[in-house]
Parts: sequence; structure tokens; C-alpha cells
Amino acid sequence: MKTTFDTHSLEVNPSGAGYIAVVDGKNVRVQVLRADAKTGMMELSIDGRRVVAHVSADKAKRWVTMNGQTVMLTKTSGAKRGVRHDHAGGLIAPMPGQVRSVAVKVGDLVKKGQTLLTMEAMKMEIRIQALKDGAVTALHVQQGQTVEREQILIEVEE
Amino acid sequence: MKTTFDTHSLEVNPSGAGYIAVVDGKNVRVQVLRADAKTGMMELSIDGRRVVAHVSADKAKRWVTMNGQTVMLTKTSGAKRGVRHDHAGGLIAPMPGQVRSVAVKVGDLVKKGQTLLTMEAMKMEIRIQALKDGAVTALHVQQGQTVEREQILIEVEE
Amino acid sequence: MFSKILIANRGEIAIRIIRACRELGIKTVAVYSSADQNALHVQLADESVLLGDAAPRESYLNAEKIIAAAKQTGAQAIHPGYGFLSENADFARAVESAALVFIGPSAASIRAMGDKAESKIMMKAAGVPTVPGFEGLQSEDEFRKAANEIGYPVLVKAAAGGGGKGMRVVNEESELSDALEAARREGLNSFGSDVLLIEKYLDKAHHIEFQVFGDKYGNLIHLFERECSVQRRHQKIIEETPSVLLTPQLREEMGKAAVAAAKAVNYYNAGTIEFIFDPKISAFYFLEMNTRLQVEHPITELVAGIDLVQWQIRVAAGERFPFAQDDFTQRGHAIECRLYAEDPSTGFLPSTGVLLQYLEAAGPNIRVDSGFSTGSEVTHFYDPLLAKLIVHAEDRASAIRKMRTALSDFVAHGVVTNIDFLQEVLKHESFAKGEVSTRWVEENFGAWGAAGVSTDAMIAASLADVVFAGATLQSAVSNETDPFNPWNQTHNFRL
Amino acid sequence: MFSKILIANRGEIAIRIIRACRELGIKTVAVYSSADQNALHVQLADESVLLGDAAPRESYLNAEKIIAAAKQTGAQAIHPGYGFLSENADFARAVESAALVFIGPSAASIRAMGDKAESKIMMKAAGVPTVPGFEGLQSEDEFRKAANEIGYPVLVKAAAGGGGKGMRVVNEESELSDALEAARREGLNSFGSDVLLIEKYLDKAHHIEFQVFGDKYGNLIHLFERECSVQRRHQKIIEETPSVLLTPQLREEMGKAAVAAAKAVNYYNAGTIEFIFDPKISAFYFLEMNTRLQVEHPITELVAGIDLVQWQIRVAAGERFPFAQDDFTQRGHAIECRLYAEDPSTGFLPSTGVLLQYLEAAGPNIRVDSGFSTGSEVTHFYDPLLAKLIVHAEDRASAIRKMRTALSDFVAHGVVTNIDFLQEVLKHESFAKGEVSTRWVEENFGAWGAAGVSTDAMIAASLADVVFAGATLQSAVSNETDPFNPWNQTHNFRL
Repeated sequence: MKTTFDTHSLEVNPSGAGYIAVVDGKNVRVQVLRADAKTGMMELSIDGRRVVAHVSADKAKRWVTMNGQTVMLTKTSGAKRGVRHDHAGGLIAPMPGQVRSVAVKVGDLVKKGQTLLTMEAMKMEIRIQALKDGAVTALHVQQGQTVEREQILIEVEE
Repeated sequence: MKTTFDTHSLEVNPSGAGYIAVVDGKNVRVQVLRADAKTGMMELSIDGRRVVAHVSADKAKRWVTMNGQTVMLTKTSGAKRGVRHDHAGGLIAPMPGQVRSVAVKVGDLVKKGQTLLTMEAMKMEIRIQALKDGAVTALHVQQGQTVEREQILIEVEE
Repeated sequence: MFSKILIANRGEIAIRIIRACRELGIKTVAVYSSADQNALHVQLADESVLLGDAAPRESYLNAEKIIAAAKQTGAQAIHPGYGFLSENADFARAVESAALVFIGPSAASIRAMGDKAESKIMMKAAGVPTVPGFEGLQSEDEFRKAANEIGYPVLVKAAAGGGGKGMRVVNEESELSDALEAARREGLNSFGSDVLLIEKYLDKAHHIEFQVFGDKYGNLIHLFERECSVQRRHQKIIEETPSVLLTPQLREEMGKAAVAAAKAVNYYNAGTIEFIFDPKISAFYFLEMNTRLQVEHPITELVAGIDLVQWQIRVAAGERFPFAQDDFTQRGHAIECRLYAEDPSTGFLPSTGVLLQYLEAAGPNIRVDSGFSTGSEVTHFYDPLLAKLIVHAEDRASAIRKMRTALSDFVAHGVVTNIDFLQEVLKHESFAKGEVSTRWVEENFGAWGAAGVSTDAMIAASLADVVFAGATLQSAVSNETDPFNPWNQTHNFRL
Repeated sequence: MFSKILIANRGEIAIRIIRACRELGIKTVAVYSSADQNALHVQLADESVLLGDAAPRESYLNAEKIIAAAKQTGAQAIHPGYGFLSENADFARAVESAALVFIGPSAASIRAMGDKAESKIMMKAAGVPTVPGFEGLQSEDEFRKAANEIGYPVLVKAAAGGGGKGMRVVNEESELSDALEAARREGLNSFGSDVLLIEKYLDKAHHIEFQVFGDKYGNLIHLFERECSVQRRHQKIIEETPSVLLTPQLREEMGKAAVAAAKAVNYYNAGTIEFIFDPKISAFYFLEMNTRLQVEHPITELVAGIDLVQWQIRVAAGERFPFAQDDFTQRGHAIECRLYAEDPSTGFLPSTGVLLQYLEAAGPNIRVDSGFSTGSEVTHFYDPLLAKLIVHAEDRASAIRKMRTALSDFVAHGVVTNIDFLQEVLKHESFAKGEVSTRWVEENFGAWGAAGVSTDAMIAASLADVVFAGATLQSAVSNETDPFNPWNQTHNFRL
């Protein structure tokens, strides 16, 4: 079974009472010593080392805690699929929240660094600023509107 | 749906968004306000009173904790079915444990109150004594043997 | 004593107060917004009242609805917790006008301390040292002159503000105009007032606060300090007591100043005097008073040996404080870490989502004050505080070790948390030395990134799909079996 | 300091020790029997070694296997916990002979205190008051004469005994013969010796013990008392500190006697001096010394502000005790309840089974030392202690209220527990007054029965089948999907 997480791939196949993981062309012997679905806990033997992990899944996302450190992995089809931070000229919401004010309208010319709109969430005020000089070609939100993380707010074209 | 717990019966039927429980001929309105299978927790409204219960099940047994008090109920077919404490002339183990010593053999005449065998479990020594005068007709265990709760150990007939 | 109390708050502090009430034999009423109908504080209370929509002004900030809920349920007193209406003098007055008891100080004390400018003037009069600065300025020009006189960097802040809102550091004159505008806007939005004050910004300053406590009969004591200098965005993330910076003599001086400050406003119930402390010259200045229970009150409870929330209720019910200053000593060392749903690698942006898995640390002298469990949702409507992890040990080194062990036992999946970041702070040499000042986090962790993905983690993630396949199947099956079955969301696997 | 320690125990105390090691940066090795392969202490340790079959002599009492496991894993020291080999002088010596460190007192101290008869003679010599009685008797006739001289009731007990085993109260001469036989047999079976001693049985006596602690350099202090009078079958179920019976003067006297007793055997590490206390005449008598960590050590930790287990390890590693007697004071009041899998309505017979549901109480100043979780099995091989529930509060009344709230939050299904019974004791007037002596439970709760079944409980049980029907279905489905899926047993519904 081949799995790709973000840009890394590995293959895990059953082998005897355990598994063989193929990582960077090397074979690693893995055994499941214990597992508890209630807590997502797995006690593994990886190459003879005892490793305790907690794993959770939400659709393609996998959260893994090991040795007190947590990482979030995303299962992909294998093709590189970045997050949408660089979506054409669109500026996205870095967090969920509410649009506090909109300083521009469609057609306005804006300068790099100019504040286009402000958001507020919990105790933070966030300014959405132009990444480059250009013109506002689309405005997808209005004042008071609730937005999701990574929602496109406004688009600026050079 | 009619259920009998030990010697008590009650009927619970769906009714609108909740249930009607029939207890001792009286109708009681019940609603499930919240339930969490992970903890066996149910928040109920019984006749308008808010009641929080934790319930677990093991075969016919139901454990219920309410207001910090726990009871164990046994679902029965409705016919009274006692536990086996009064099994004919047989003496049963009151707890799981190990037979420490056997003081009699089959055919021995014994007096009421005489110690027939001793058990030990955890930090307790328990003497199994004759409930009546009689003769030992069967001995089902030997020294060192592990026994389960309610297992018949020895039989005495008048 | 009261027989029923309404708790006008949510999350961990509502639960903390419910527990205190239960131990005192008092029934509790929870209030909640539509976003919180499955929240733990609602489940734990004896009864609960829906206030309205998720937006705070429709629910936890809506004084009228809260007072109506108290009257409707027969509660005799309202505990405001912290945040929301806890420092709103109008609310405190409205509660008393409705013949209910406000569990906190008098409305007059709140009002007096609520205005940062007015309170500063009062403190000067009471002989409490304050930060060099000016109050009562209006025009940008006046602020510019004041800033030049004080010398940059300066701090402009909303007079009605608190909790890091409506506050801006100004490093040079060119930034002043924007800073004034931002602070005014935040002040207006958050506190309904755009009045600002300006004062010297102390660069390597420490934030050291003193807990004070008084009954309604004029008995007022302090319960020692809390060092709260580990901050990001002007908000605390790690607090501890005692502070390594204070000598016994300095502690006594500051404690006396704290009591004098509280006495100046006839204070009763729990409150906190915040000081700015300059370790270079061992000078301290009154910053503000928080006229309520503080988020970080547990470390004081552990080191001073007192249940502050129970005493808040007892004092509100008219009990006399049976203790005197000399009855209290500091024992051991306590640290609190605030576990936030936020991403330290993106400037501590809040993170929202459903908690797929939530396992708290446990063990002797480890306390977790939390409002979440597996399946809870972290929404953007409220503060992203997941839990307060508090430890108590014989000395500071042991407390740090205990905290690091406890942090490594905590599992929270579904939102990005600051747990790994807190570990980095705790193992930093500067923290070990107690040299951390309020700007230390931004100066040292600006480019902080989470740990990379290890091969082990990928192997574990791959195998989880195999090993826990049954769980996902269950979830799929059971969703269709019973419409009265609201608990499937608690599974840690969601596909 | 050690880098790796083997813990020669199981259950809550093994977990308590693992946690202490982790905070000290020490790796841990768990040992376990075949009955305990899924036990929590095995999961929490860094590595683990299977000793053998469930029977203690094949596993936790097997000194050779344990020492071999320590050598094999590279552990440098062995912590014995309580029970099992903790008071076995031969084991302590064997550990030292294997070039490992025994975390406890010297083998010589254990041996000196292990014989109740010899130690009593030694204590008399050291000027420590002892219970009137005789040692060194052989024939039944000698015991009969001694009993008559002392006056009934008398107590016969195994000289090598402890923990309530090999001990019999004799109320009249006719019972003496049977009692001697039973005590001899239990002594022989449990401790390998049938030597007995006889002493006055104090009727309304209290059991008050003192914690002592010493380093290897002759520093020896006491850490105050624990009142342990609430007992059934000579075993404690509720312990608290301070004792309401002790005046400051009496506490000082008893503390001095405790230190003198420990000094008489050159004691180091943690130990407990048990006294019988007669409240009618405020007299105290040395009963025995437990040369190990005590089950109820947490209440001392909370009230004295010290981590006894960490200090056991530090002292064993050669650290000098940095404290003196005067550094310690008692703060607040702590109570421990032992939650047992046992049925109070059948004379406290142990109950075994799988924990269908196990939810611990939580909250500020509530500590749970436990070795179980949902799905754990309680077997008849070992002590039926489920958990120790410990609370700390400002005073005794608050502590009792906190304990009662915490007990009512505890849920343990699948075995019969003593939780409801503990509630009855805690709300009893005699307990509130502190009048409970060691025979109080049997005198007052002989005919105790659990609460009757309420209509509400039946309604809840009926509805659970409807509401949780999905859960049982899941279990049925998932059992067949994956043979590598060992977690299905954790479901709280088993059909």
C-alpha cells in the first residue's frame, strides 16, 4: 500500500506478523505491539525501537503525536498540491473571522503594502494588504461578513 | 418495549420526540436531551426533572450510576430467577480465588458450622463451613485449584 | 450562603466555577450561545439557559438576557468569570439593581479602575508608583509632544482597554499616527471609548502582578505575585509564582503597594494589581488593576493554599475573611501554561476545528482546567484557549521538569496548538534563568517553525489507516442505524 | 542520578513511580505477569519485561526473575513499591549483591523491623512506648497465661506479618486456640514464619502513623501524622491528615518518638511508624514500622509539600536531604479514599470483572492515583484496589465536601465497588466528629446494603438499549473486520 503525505511517499505492506515499510528505498520492519482506537494510540516497534504514537484522521488529514510533538500530514494523490496561499492575484483569509472593514472597491488602483481590508477574530485585528501594485478586480466579501480560513477575499491584478 | 429488571417490569415506548415510560400503571414522559456512547452518559428529562445517568451493559446486566449512586440491574425474561446461593446441598465460592486447603473427603460426616475447606483471594482467607449436619457427597475442587465466583465447591447431603 | 448561582461565562472558567459551587452545595445555572449547546459547562451545570446566537453581543455579552435568565431560574447571584461582562461596571450595577448579588467588587470599584487614565491619577494620589506618561490628551499633536517628552519607544493604549486590546507600541514618530488610529478604533469597537493615554514603553520590562483579596468588612490582603512576562501579542502564555526576580523585601514593598492601590478604591473580592517591573533598577510601576478573577489564578491557589473561587462566593455572600496577611506564605513553585488553539509558526494565528482527539496530562500535582473534550468544536467566536495546564512542585527546576513532562503527555488533534512551542520556551536557557521579558517571545521566536515530519510519523499515519480501519467502518455503519444517536461525532477518525 | 530504574510492582503505585522517574529524566522498566500484559503500567514504561504467570510467586514475588530483568535491561536500581517484595530483607540484599541499588532502606533495617516481636523489644530499649504484651512465647498454654495476664480482648499476630494478614482479635479464652492456629497458618503461608506475639487489643483505638524520611548521611525527620482509623478487615479505606485528635504538643511528642524509633534501626529512605492511639487517655504506643512507601503517602505529600517518591529515588542515588525538621509545616487538610472492587453488602468480598466504564473524578486539588482504565480487567490474583482518590483543601470540612463531590463524579461499572459505601462513611456524624476508631466500620455498617433500585435507574437502563443500540452494532461489525484490532474490548457495551 503506497501512501503520499504532502510531498513524501512511503509504502507499507504486511509481512508475517508485522509490516515492512519502504522509505527512501530502504526496508524498515514495523510491528504493531498495541493499539487503542478510543485514544488513537499505537505502540509500534520500528526497526526494533519502541515508538508510541497517537494518530487521528479527518478526511485526508492525519494528526500524529510522538514524543510530545505533533505534526499534521495530508494524504495526497501523489501529485504536488500546494495550499492556496499563492492563488493567482487573490488574497485569502489567513484565519476564520469577521470582516471588520473594507477600504477599497472594485476598480481601485492599489499599491503594494496598502491595507485593503481588515479582519477581526477572537482578540486579533488582521490587515489584509496588497502583495503588489495593481487594480482590484474582484471583491468577494463585505463588512461584517463571516469568512472561513483560506476563503478568497479580494483579487488584485497587475 | 417491555423490559424486566430482576423482579420489576416497565414499558418504554416512543412518543413524539421522546418516550413514554409506563411504571406501576402510571405514564411518565421521558426525553433524551443528550447522549454520549463513549462514556455511556445520558441526560434525560423524566417528568420534567433533569437526570444524568451513566449506563453500561454486559450481556443481561445493566450498570446505572445516578447522583453518585450505582446500581446493577439484570434483564430477565420476566420469570423470577434467583442467584445460585441456595443451590441444593452444594456450597459455592462466594468470590473468585484459590482453594487453600480441603479439610474433608467424600463420605465424611460433618457438623453444621464445621470448616470444610478454606479459600484465599487477594488478602482474604475465607472458610467454607457446613450449613447443616450431613455427609460429604461430592468434592469438586482440590487444594491449589483456582475457582470462579459461584462455582460449586463441595456438596453435603443430610 | 446562596442556594443557586448563575455563571455568566463559558469554557474552562465556567467549569471551574461550577465545581466550586458544587463543593459549597450550591446549585448552578449555565448560560450558553447556540454555538455552545454541547459545551461541557452546559452539561456540568444543574440547569442551563440558551441566551442566543454565537456572537458575544447576542449571548455572553448580553446583560439583559443574562439577568433575565437568573431571575427566571431563581438564581440569587451571578459569577461573571473573566472576560465578557466581568469588568463591566454597568453590568455589576444592573445585577445589583435586579436584587441579585454580583460576585465581584462593587460597580464603583470597577468603574474607578476601568479607566486607565483616571485610575493612574488615583494611584499617584495614593502614593503607588506609576509609569511616566500622560493622561487626558486629545489631538495627535498633543500625543506627539508627549511622546517626544517621554522619549521613544512609547505605548499608546485605550483608557477603557484591557487584555492587550487597543494597545500599540510606537518605536518612532513615523509610526505614531497609525498607532493612535488603530488603538482608538480597537478601543471604540471593544470598549465603546476612544480615549487614549500614552506612557513610556519599558523595553526589557517584566510583567509582575499581585493577587489581592478583600471581604466586605475592610479586610484586604495580598496573596503574593505572579510573574507573567512570557507573552505574545501582549497576552500571557506562561505564568509562574514566585518570581525569581523578587527579593523578600521587594515582595513586601510591592505587596504593600498592591494593597494600598486596592484600598484606594474600597476594593473587595478578588482582584489583581498589575505592575511593570524593571529588573535593571528593581523599580516597579502600577500598570492597571483587573477587577475580577484572573485567568492565571490557579498558580496562586496552589502556592498560597487557598481556593480563590470559593472565597469569591463566600465573600459575596457576606462571609468575613478569617485570614490575615500573616496567615499566608508561599510554598513551592507553580507554573501555568495556556494551551491555545493557535499556530505559532504563522504569528500565533488562531486555529479552529473539531477536536478529533483530546487527551489531557495527568499525575500528582498536575492540574488541568479545561472546557473541552474529544469531539468539542473550537470556533472563531471565542477565545481560542483550550486548557490551562498547571503544575506545582517543590522548586522552580522541578516545576519546569514537571510541566515539560505534562506537556509531552498532552494530545490535541484537529486544531493547531501551541504545545510544541511552549516546550521550546520552557527548555530555553533564558527561561531557565528567569530573564524573559514581555517582548522576549517576538524577539526570539519570530521565525519559529514546527518540527519537521519524521519517517516514524509517516509510518504511524500509514499504519493507523490499516489498524483503525474498523473504527471508520463503525462510524459509517452507525450513522445510519439510529437517528437518536448523537454521539458518533466523538470518534477520533472522521472519513 | 540513575539513568534507568526497574519498578518491581504493578497497578497505581507502579504508575506513580514511573511518573516520578519521567520527571527526573530517568528511563523506566516495567515488569508484568501474563495477567497484566495490557496493564497501564506496562504501556507507560519505556520498556517492559514479562516475568511469568499471574500467580505472584511466578511474577511479582519472584526475586530472581526481577533481578535478572534489571540486569538484562541495564537498569541501575529497583523500586519495590509497596506490598510484594517491598519489605523483604532478602530481596533488598539480593538486589545490592547484584550491584543494583534497592530504593528503600537497608536490608538490615528491614530485617530489624520485619519481626514484630524483635522490633518491639528494640523499641522498648529505645524508650518508645509499646502496647502491653509478650513476645517469644511458644505453647498455647503460654499464650493462654499471657492473655489472662493482659486481659481480654487480646490480639495475636504473626511476628513477620503486615497488612492485616496473620492477625486475629481474641475476645474470650474459647476463641484463643482457633485464632492462634489461623494466625500461624497465615503467617506461614504469607511470610514463611509462624512465630506469633500477643498484646492488649485496644478497643476504641485509633491508628495514627507518622511518615519518617532519612538520607544516607544520618539526617532523619518526620513529616507528620496520618489518621488511618477507618478500616474494614484490619485494612484502611480512608486516611487523612492532620488528625483531629492531636494537639500540637502531642504531635511533637509522637513525631520525636517516630524519629527515635527509626534512628534505632539506622533508618534511611521513606518509612512509616504506626502508633495505636488511645483517645481516652491520649496515650500512644508503637505498633510497627512499615519499611517502605505507604499506600496513603499522597496525603502527606499534599499537606507537607514534598514529593516522597522523587525523594526516595534521590536519596537512594546518594543525594543529601536538603531539608531539616523545621522546614516542614502542615498546610490544609488532605483525605484519601481507597476505591476497592469489593462489595460492602457481603462483608467486603472482592469483586472481579472487566471495567465496562471507568470515569475518574477531576478538578482543582483532586488527585487520582489509578492503574485502571475502561476495558481493564480486575482479576482475583491481586489486590482489588481500583484507585486512590485524594483531595486537598483548606480545612477538614472543605476536604470532606470536596471528597464527597469527587466520589459522586466517579463512575466504575463492571465490578461492584465501595464508592457508595465510602459516601455513607463520609457523611456519618461520627466521621464528621473524628470519633471513628478502628472497629467502627464493623460496629456500624454490619448490615449495610446498597441503595435500592429507583424507577429513574430502570428508565435509564431501558433507554440505554435504545439510544446506544448503534454502539453494540459497531462492536459486532468491527470484530470481524481486522484481526490486528485489539481495541474493541474498550467499548462500554458488551452483548
